[in-house]
Amino acid sequence: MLAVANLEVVYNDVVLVLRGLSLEVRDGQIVALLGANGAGKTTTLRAITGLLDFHAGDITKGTVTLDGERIDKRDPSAIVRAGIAQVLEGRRIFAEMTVDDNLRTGAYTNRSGSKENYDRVMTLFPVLTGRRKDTAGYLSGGEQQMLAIGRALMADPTLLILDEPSLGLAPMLIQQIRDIIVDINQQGTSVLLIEQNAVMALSIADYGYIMETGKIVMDGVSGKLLADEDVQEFYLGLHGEGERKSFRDVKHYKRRKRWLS
Amino acid sequence: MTIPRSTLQAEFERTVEEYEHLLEFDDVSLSFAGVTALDEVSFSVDDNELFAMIGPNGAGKTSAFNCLNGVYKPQEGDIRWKGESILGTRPDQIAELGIARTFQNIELFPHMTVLENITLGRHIRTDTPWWNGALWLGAARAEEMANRAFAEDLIDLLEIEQWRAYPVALLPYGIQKRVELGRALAMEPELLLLDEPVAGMNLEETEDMARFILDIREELGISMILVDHDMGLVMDIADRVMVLDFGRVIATGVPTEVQRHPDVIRAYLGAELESE
Amino acid sequence: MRGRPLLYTSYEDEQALLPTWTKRIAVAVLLGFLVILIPFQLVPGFRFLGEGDWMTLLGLVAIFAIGALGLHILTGLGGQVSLGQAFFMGVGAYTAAALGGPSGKALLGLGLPMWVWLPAAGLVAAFVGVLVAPTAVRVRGIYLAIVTLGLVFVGQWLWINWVSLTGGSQSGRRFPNFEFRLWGEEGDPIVDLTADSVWFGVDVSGEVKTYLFLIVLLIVFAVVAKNIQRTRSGRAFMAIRDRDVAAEVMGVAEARNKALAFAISSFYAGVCGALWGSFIGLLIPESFSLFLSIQFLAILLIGGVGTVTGTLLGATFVTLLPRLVRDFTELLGDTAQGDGLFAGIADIFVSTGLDDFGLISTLPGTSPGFTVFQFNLILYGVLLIVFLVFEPLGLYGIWIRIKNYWRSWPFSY
Amino acid sequence: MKQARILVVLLAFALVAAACGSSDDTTTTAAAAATTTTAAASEETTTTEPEAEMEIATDFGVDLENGTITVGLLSDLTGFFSFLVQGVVDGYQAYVDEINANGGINGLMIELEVFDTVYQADNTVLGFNELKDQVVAFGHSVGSPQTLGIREDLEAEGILAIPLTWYSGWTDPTFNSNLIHHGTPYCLEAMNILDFLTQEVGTGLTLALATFPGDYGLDSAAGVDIATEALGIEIVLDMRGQILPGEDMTPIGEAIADSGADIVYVAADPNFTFPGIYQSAIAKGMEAVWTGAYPTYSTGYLTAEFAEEIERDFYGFAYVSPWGGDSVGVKEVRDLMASRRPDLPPFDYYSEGVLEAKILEAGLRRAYDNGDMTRAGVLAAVKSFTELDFDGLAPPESYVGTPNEQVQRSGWMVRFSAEDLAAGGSGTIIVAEDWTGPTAAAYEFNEACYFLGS
Repeated sequence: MLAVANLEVVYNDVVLVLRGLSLEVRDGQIVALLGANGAGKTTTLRAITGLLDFHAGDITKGTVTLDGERIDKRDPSAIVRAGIAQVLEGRRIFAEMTVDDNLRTGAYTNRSGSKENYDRVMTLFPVLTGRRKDTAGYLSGGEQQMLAIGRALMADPTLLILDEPSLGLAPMLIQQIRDIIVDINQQGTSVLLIEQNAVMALSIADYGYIMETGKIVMDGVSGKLLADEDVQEFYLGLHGEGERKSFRDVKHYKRRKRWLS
Repeated sequence: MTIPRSTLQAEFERTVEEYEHLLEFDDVSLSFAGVTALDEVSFSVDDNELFAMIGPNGAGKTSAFNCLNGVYKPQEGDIRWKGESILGTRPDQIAELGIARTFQNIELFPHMTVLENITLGRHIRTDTPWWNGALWLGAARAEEMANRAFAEDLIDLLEIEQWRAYPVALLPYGIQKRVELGRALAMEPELLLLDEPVAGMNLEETEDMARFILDIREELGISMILVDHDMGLVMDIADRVMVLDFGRVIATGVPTEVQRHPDVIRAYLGAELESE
Repeated sequence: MRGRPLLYTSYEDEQALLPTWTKRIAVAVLLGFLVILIPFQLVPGFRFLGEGDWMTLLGLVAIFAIGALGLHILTGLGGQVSLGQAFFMGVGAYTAAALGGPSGKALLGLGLPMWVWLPAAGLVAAFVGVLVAPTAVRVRGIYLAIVTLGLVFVGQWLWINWVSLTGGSQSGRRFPNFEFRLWGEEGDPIVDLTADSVWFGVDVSGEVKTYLFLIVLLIVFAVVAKNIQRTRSGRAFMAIRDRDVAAEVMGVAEARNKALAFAISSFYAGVCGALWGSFIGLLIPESFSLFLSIQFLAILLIGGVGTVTGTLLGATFVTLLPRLVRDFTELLGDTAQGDGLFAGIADIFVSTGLDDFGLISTLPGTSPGFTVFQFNLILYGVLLIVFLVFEPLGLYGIWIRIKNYWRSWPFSY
Repeated sequence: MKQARILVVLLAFALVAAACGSSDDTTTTAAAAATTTTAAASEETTTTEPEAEMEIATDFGVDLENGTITVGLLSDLTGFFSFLVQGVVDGYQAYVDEINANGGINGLMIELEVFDTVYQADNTVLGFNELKDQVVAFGHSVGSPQTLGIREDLEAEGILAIPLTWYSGWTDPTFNSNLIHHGTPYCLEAMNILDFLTQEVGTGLTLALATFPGDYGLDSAAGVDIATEALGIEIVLDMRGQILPGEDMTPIGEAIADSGADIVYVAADPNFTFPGIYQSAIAKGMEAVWTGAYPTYSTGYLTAEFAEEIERDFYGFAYVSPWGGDSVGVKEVRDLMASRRPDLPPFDYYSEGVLEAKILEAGLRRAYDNGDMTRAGVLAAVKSFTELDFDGLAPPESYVGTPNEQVQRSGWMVRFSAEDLAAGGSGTIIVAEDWTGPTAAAYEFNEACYFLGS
């Protein structure tokens, strides 16, 4: 459904961030996009959702298509109407508004089905039911993340993009968020998951992309990535026989990644 | 006053004084408008110890840091630094005692360059008056050069040479985290508070950060309090771990003990990590 | 060739004010223009710059630049938005008048020499700044702007009512002249900066002497501002500006440094006020109005917040704008009167006669359209908005863009 | 910083709005329709060809080759007194055009360089510096502090300036080495007015006083002090120096009404401050004689909502003959404006511009005759007049002798009339021509009535 082809993005007419990036999300899939900070993951997201303008970025080459239609020239609200909803990094909920009001803003582009969507969100996140009238800023980090996802779901998207949903969350909450992503996917929404936590992401993704310095350096079904020696070493922290190596044993000089050669 | 250029190790040498613990939290309670953030929290940190604080979001870890920094003043209890109470001391004075910190959501000075940010860390270790700098007199000049040398050593240590002259707002997240560490180290602290130093980092970056933390401890002998959700990192490198939940201490001990503590598993770690 | 700017052999070289030869030469050339070529009318095609009225205008630029540098330290570096510049200028100006002015029939005036009243103007203003600072430290952002706005009104009230100091509303008083005396001696001063004379066989007019004096002062004040910016205190100011809590945790005492920024800034403003009074000769209390403060904020915003270069650019631009508009209007007027390709275009902008409609009137009152002054105000407001919306870094930002463009030329990125 | 930016944007909008708004104010006093007096070419000025053999010394502003004399005007076209200064400049320009059309000053054409000072001291200095090397004299300089700001520079450069203000200091030799006075100063004006009212209304009067700060208001107040003492008028309310432009005028008007005075003496400006004071006083039912310094009142009031009241209450004094006068001099002004500027309505202030132009013209002609058209020559020529006659446009002027000999004492007592306005006049009618009261006549004038900061 979503296809990004040969995308090139320049900031401020000077800084080239994406250098011919291509990726694809198929119907019903969870796709993970992994990569170091600064690799261009967030820029990719902005290019897809039309937010580049706010950051003085321009698409200089390539296309973004949703179900075969070009969306890279559309403005953000049109893209949301086309069925792509996103959860920004750092959650960005409206801290001064109540939980309910936050959710209502999410339904802005899709008022017709808002009742069903609201019920769906409440079923997915029972914890929010009890806090509907509370001011969002007072929710805990995990609850805020759930609210942010819930708000995106209010638009009833066909594709949900999540930017680092596990950031700064306790281990138990990460597990919860992961389960919810799987639930959402099973209800028929495709998911593009941008994550640092490769273990979590690859454990639920159907397909994965690994990104470095503005390009995809490796991609494949999750199983293939999980089995790759480099991915294991650089993204999963495994070595040898699938043992996690201790951080105490990290070496100063590491082996060069094979995909760079 | 001039600071001779020398290795970082020499800079960090200090006299040994008589005290039981480097830092002590003694029954500290803090609440905001009736909401309890810390409830009778007690712990201590010793010289050259790497102490970790973990717990669910909102358990009070950052509040404990803020009390320690003097940003918040606890309603009850006492905080002692080298045996002496530091309650009611201003944040900048506490910094001068030798307590440095990094922040959960990076608090670098966004419009200043990497060099300027790190050099700012030298603020408490320098004292030429402002007019000396304004007129660019010898003392100020010597101080600037010493600061620069010191900052460059840290830049070397943290491997951020190529970013030196960039305003930090333009840098990738992982690099910003390193700059923040550098800025704290420039203060020549005796105790370093690390608030989620690897949040939002991938494994590779986490490994780098782990290495820096271990190096700093090994080479500079700085005590540290680490807060993070990355259990792999915390359990691997901490000497002792304290677990907070709703502002209360539910367990303190060496990592292996804490990891198996049923309350900790229930409140924080969840089932999965237990089985691993 | 730009040389290789990143190859230095010592930190001292790199930390220098002008780290590259390109910059050194550029600044030397600029100084040569400012100090020799312009005042002595040696620039072909731009000889007019050395004439009396342009010397006056450029002198005014220097004075306003000093005041703007003060605001740069407080607002640009310290992040404390102040509308109080007019008030501190008033403090400085009237200190100068009281110390340096002749005692009139009912006016305070001690007749002290300039080396007393000029520094004193700065010091008294700085002292008042320190008195005000504790209040200012408690509030920030728009609230500080409002508190300092209050200062302007307090100042206006004080200046209007303290007639023995200020000469009173709509009357004003004369300020001491630019002249060097040792102490109270009668007769001609040692150096009179306002009278024509011959220096080393070269005719130097009073305007040129005043201008040179002001330029030298400006250079000193600019270098000091730059030094403050690049050393310990400047970093502390910027740190508080960017993130105050983090700065405190790093050991920067917020109250102390904010007060220091206030004091230094007020010193600059005080000197600026004293120079302005002396330069104009007579000022009325109404001169130190809110409009003056806004003008200084505009200088910062148009020039580019946070840089000394931007502040200087802004001061030049804002001070010269009215004159440029007038000259340009006259040029358009002449063009419209003549015939040729541009006459028609020029005629749209200016009105030259009774029934000729245009944007600006070349015969104020006779032909329709805005007067040059009105047009200036409009242009000023429009420029502020344009800069804030499209180029928050101001003129400095434009300069950086041009530089970066040529740096990577011919590649686009 | 962000909030500050928003603040500044708002302020900037305010500036723009203020600038746009003020452009409309300048015409508020222009009333009624243009007169239809037929243009009659003035035949008073005699045309003499420049004598080739005569040596004329020049330095700045006089170009014998191109036949031009450049004169600077430091005017207020956008500021506080712009409405009247605009009229002055119009009259000035019209008269200069007339001179030029009749052969100029012995063939030399006068060119006016008008600089808009916006009634600000610093702008006046900039204007002075910009124009000083282009002009032979300053044909006028608006505002007392503004003019004092350039006084020392005028002296240093040896240039003449005619101050467009009626401060008593201009007659005082401590102020006037390069300046000349014209018209009755504010303090003598006050004496004249109170003399006249004592005759007209009676004795045992009470007076309320409210003025601007500065020379205008305080010089007037000084004259009121002298006159009230001499005439036994009791000052029941003294608000001298308390009218501050931009502030709310209601309290002043109400205080005046509460004082119950018989005479209200005001020195303010007609557009921004006086209407507020007057309206709030009559709103409290006050009935009194309202009078005061010359540019406090405007014939524009005759079309305002308080037209009837002002017509009933107002007595004023004019230094120059108002539009409707009978003298040869003012008829000439009416003819001049009809022929040169038929687009403009009748207005009292053209006379002032013509008067200034006539003083300048006389000085230029004498300087030419002396063969010295340098700046110093023009200054010396003007300063040598012992009796300069204006055919009744204004009383004769003298620039030689003691202050008491030089000072101007007489003028026109005036009232407003809607009838006159409707009949094509300026709305000002003359009740006493060339009038000097006993107090004013007896006043020994040795120095300024009020000292402006120096």
